[in-house]
Amino acid sequence: MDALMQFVFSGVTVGAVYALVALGFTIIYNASDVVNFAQGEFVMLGGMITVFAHLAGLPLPLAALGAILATAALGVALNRLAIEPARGAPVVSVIIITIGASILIRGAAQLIFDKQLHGLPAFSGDDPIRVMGATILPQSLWVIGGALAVFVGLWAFFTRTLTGKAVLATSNNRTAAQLVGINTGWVMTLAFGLSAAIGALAGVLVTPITLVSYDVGVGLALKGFAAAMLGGMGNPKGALAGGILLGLFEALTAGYVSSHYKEAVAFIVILGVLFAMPQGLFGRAGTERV
Amino acid sequence: MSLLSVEGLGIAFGGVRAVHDVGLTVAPGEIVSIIGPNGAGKTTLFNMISGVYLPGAGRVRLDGEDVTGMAPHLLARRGLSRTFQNLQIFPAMSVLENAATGFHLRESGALMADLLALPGARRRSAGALAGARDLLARVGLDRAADREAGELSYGALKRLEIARALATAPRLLLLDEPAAGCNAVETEEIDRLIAGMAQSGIAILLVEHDMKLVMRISTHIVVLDHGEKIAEGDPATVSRNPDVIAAYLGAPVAEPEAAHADG
Amino acid sequence: MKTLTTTALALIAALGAAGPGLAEIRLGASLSATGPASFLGDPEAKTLEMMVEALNAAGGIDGEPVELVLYDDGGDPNKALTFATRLVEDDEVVAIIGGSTTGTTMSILSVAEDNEIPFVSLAGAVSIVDPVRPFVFKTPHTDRMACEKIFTDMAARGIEKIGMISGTDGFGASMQAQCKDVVGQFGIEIVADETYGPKDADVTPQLTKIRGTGGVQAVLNPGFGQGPAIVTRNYHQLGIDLPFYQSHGVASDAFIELAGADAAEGLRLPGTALLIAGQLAEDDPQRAVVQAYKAEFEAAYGMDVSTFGGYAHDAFALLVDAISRAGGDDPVAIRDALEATSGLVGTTGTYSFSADDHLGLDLSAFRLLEIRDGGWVPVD
Amino acid sequence: MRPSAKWTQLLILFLLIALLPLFFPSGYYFRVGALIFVNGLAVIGIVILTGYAGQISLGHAGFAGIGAYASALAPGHLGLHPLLAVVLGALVSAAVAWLVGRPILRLKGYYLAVASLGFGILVAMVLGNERALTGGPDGMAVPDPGLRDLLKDLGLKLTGGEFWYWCCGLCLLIGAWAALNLQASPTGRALRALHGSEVAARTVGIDVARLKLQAFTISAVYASVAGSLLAMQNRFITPDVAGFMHSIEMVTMAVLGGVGSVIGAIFGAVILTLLPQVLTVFADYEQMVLGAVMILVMIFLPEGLIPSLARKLRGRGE
Amino acid sequence: MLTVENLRARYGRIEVLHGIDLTVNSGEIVTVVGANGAGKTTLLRCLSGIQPITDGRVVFRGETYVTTPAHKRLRHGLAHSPEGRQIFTNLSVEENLRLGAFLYDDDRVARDMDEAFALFPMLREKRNLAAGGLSGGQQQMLAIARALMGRPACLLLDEPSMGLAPLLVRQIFDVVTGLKALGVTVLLVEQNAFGALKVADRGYVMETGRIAMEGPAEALIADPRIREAYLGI
Repeated sequence: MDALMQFVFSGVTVGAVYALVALGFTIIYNASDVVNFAQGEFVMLGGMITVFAHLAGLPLPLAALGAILATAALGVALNRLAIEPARGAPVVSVIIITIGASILIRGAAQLIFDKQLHGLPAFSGDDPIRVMGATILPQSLWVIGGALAVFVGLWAFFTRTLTGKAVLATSNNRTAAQLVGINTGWVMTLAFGLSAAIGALAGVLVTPITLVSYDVGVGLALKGFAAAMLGGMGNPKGALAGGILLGLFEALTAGYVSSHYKEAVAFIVILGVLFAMPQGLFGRAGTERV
Repeated sequence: MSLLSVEGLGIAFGGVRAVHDVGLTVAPGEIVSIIGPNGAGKTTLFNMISGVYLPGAGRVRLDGEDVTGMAPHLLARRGLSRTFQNLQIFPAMSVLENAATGFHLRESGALMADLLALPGARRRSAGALAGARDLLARVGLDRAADREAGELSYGALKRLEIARALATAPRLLLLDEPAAGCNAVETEEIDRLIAGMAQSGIAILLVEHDMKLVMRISTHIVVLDHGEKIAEGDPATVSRNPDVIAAYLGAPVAEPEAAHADG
Repeated sequence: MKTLTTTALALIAALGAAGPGLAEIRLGASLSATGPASFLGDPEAKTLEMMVEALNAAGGIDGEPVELVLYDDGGDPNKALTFATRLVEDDEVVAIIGGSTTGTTMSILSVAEDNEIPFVSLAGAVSIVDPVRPFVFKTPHTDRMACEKIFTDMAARGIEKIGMISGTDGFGASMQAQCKDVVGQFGIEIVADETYGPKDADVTPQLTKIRGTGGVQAVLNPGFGQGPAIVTRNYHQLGIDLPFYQSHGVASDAFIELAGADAAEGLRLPGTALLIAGQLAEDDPQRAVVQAYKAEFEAAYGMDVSTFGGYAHDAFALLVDAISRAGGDDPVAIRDALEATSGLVGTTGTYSFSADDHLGLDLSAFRLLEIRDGGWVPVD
Repeated sequence: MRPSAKWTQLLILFLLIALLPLFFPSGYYFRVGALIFVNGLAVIGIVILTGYAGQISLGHAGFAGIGAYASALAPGHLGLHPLLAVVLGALVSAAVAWLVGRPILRLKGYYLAVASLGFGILVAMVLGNERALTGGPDGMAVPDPGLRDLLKDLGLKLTGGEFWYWCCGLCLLIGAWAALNLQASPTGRALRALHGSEVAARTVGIDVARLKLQAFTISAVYASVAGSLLAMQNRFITPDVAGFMHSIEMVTMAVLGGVGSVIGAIFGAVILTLLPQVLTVFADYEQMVLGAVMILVMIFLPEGLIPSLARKLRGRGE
Repeated sequence: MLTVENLRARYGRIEVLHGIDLTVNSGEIVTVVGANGAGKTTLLRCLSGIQPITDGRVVFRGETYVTTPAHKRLRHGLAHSPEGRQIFTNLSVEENLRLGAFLYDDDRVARDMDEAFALFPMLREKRNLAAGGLSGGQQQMLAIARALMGRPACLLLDEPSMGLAPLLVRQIFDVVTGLKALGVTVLLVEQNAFGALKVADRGYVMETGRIAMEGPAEALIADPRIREAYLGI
């Protein structure tokens, strides 16, 4: 029982990391149907910029804020320079563009920063919290809280604000969105800025746990992508659920089956879900018109 | 003896009845036209007959066999082919290759033979291309054979779709607005083409907005409005039917009455 | 297309031919300066560049300058093989340093053997020098030696049953296998054997499982990169108070910082003299070499030295020594001189090669260190 | 495609392979050439899958891994001759492709991308985990096929680099020939048709599911043979050969060069194989250059370098 | 109020509008009728700015539009209710309406919404349902109501009667007439020629990308050529 609790804590912690990355995917996907494979680099930048700004003497909160803003600006630039000019390109081309962007950002990061691992001090200390015989670190609560906060924030943004609805409207029907006066170009800018900011926030929150180096982005992007697809791409609920489920699969497999194949089990589950429910757990079914 | 017989066909999308209880028959050599205002359900009806949509109700029989909801490629094997309202050509292929895909059922075979360009594969390919060339000549596109299909005009593409459909050696051909977007000359060519196909014994089911064309070549006309059959008969009968005129032009005589939305 | 290709080829040729034309002695290196093994390759490349510059400033080897041709294989064995070919065939180097990882080393190794070019690897696997290949040498201790060093200490503490948690990266997996291979000789039994991915954020399930396995008296974590830091923190988080061992893969000051001094307190690992440079006894043979390298490196790059940079330091020192003794740039002569190396003091240990030993270190080169109050302290 | 175009492309390819060695200043260039040919071969598989049939795979390196490890394992464990090991690898790849392709190819777009990605990662994971068999992440040695000795017995003395240059060059020619055959064949037309419009393809009688599966299987065989060739000439392999980055590399080569054209895709392999070799002096910037090239080509030459340039040369771009 | 001069547009390589000239005066209802594929919808898309034009220009209330984006044209008062009821199917009826007034955030939005509900009482009943679940006629009403939320001076209305039952068609045309009373100028594109011409002041007949006839609505209704063009008799 203690062990189960520990596995669940671990799964939820790791799952919250995945969920944060997956949530970053949803906004861009909602606004433009683009899956941005550079999302993981946003997370990396959030961590790296914070670390280096902190090392340069900025207080941690200020360093984190700067990192989030700088990453958001980069997200906007990515949209303007690489995504907008290729509008209407087939999925393969968009995949290549965003993977190219991810390679470019990673290459720049290793030059601008370094190739070392870095950490950040945990926000509320390192003393484990004991619950029902299992332990969890305060920073894990920050990450889980962050994922929930981003989820609630996105949920409120999409359902409670006109701007959020404009993003949904743009993805639902771009032409109609233009016709009600939505500047769809601006919606794209907003979506990329916001996605990048969420990615960077994720980076700030998880760095005290996972550490950060210039190359952490790929792994996070793959897991986040898988989590988002598992939940159903574009749906904040799906991103959160997909992330947590993926984390739990891994932790429970490691705990009860074999740590050797925990990621394999996670991917097999994802493949299984996609075969049974091709739109993911919470995705919408699309109809093909001719 | 009818080749195609449709009974009580219907489908609903999200609770909205798109087509309801439509029946019709087409015999070899006949040209049956389906007309009706935009949104009347003509294309939806086509999609159900050709296996693109699974009908919610009713039966489709081809030569007596129940083919309701059968996959399109299996229908093609049984002699049913079609064209599309919003063109479905293969834009990156040449005009000739587009037409040659229609020979898939007859000319495609062993994958390995195709990879290794064995004599059999070359012969089949050459056969398809030669056949495609003949068909392009028949629809007046022989001179465009080597151009990329994406470069053709709208009217030419319509004819290309017909050539491709003919290549499957259909017994029943569904033509969805073959003359839309065509100028008068092109329309006349299509007119002749359709008549010629019917003469050769192909059963033709036609959706078309160009009423001159429809009235001229149809043996039988079915009128749809709001997904239901409101009239049918020969062209003369149908064109005098006041319901048809009202459905098409709006009611020129009826006074607008105060009415409430009932959904 | 043809013109483009020839232009590209011409460009390669031009770039290859560029560089100081005076150089008489060309040394080649293929390292993983970027990619997943970059924290091995990066300090290694920096070390080599620093040492070549210093050597040439001091007049080179017997008055002849040394040119270093350095390629970044990104940790990809396929690229490493191509660069090795290029070093031998195109750059015509007299010796090769490199292979930051076992995979890249195994690729370079075949080229060196085929072309009879001496090759000093910086990777850990015992299979690089066992069986002995005439032209292949290496500077780091083997994984097997690290295991032996650890198990010796465990046995001395009366530990008989242990749990292992290994990284699934090359380093962790290789050491895991070697440790399982030799553990029996020490009367120790591995009763729990878990792994984690190189980028895992949390390993408490694996550690919980180990803790729950009956009779575990100590835990060993072979691995490098961020994994061991996370394992160490999770170990602390779960409050496991069994003796905890890490591998030489994390022997650097940065590790203590990343894992947190609290969490790392008391853990032991086999390391090199480099980590305790300041604490080395006056009469320690390695004291001068280690302190000089540490001072130079930290002054040049403003970052801490690492054990891995030390491997490159030793490889370069070995080659310079051998070239000097060979009295020329004939690769076979250099190889012969290398094999005759005796008592060369490096940062890792004191090297003495022979026809049937191309590693040249023994267990004494490893020092068992313990982390106390955020610093390294020798145990023995 | 006219038959003459097919032979022109093959002739250009043949001449390049045959004549370039005249300009090679050292044996290293044979190595680079052989790598280009191996990558070219793998990329032709992507042309068939993505260029012809319009399906995405982000896990194709998985098949290269199967081919590579078949070459490494079969001679030792099954006593197969290395050449037969290549065939065995191809057969295993084809069988695996046939099995996983059925469910995977029902998905579209990003869902297909993530499913294929998952497949590739699974293969890489198995290769990394099954240490007893594969040597784990550190990799394993591959037995020498002994063909050079055979040639030596026949009186042909070639260096290793030269041998693999000609061997891979020949394989590339055969692969390109088969792919060009396929393009012009009824099956190839059907593949390209379903790419253009699945619904129209169905109405001319094309069994879309079956054809996608055929394309997936053929392309898996290409990747598998390329993996085997790479393994045999490197004589050492690691699970990286099946890794995500290798899958991405294959797709990128194809798309950069022009995924709809065999020659274009091979040219993409040329560029991406040469890039790290040309950039060694600027190794720090290699990643940035690669990323920038990927983005710029997709924006400005969306069909890939060769087809886009060809179109511009023909002056039909308006 | 709205003047179109020599407007040309193309889809890919094919030109679909070959130089259109037309005028809509303030307070008028003008209709463009014509067979399927004549280019009516393309014309409206060019006017509202969601389809680029290749030649010619659009002048609306003194402003000349060539590449002006749609949201700027809407701000000047030119709204477009597109063909095929392009509503936001995943959003609720109320959200659709609120987005119609995307450019505004003032008290009038609520008043406008009340007015829209008064005009189409059915929408008020279904305000919290997903718009995709509405019937065809209800969706068309929502599309018109949404366009009205944008406070148009001139409304471009594309095929509002398409696919609707006769009762609904009549109601839609009543609404169009009502718009005139509200002071909204309307450019109505219709296939239902007689219905459209009955409510319009003036009309244009389009054939394959060109204006074939124009004149006062009553004159066009009486013109036998229209009946011929549509029914082929």
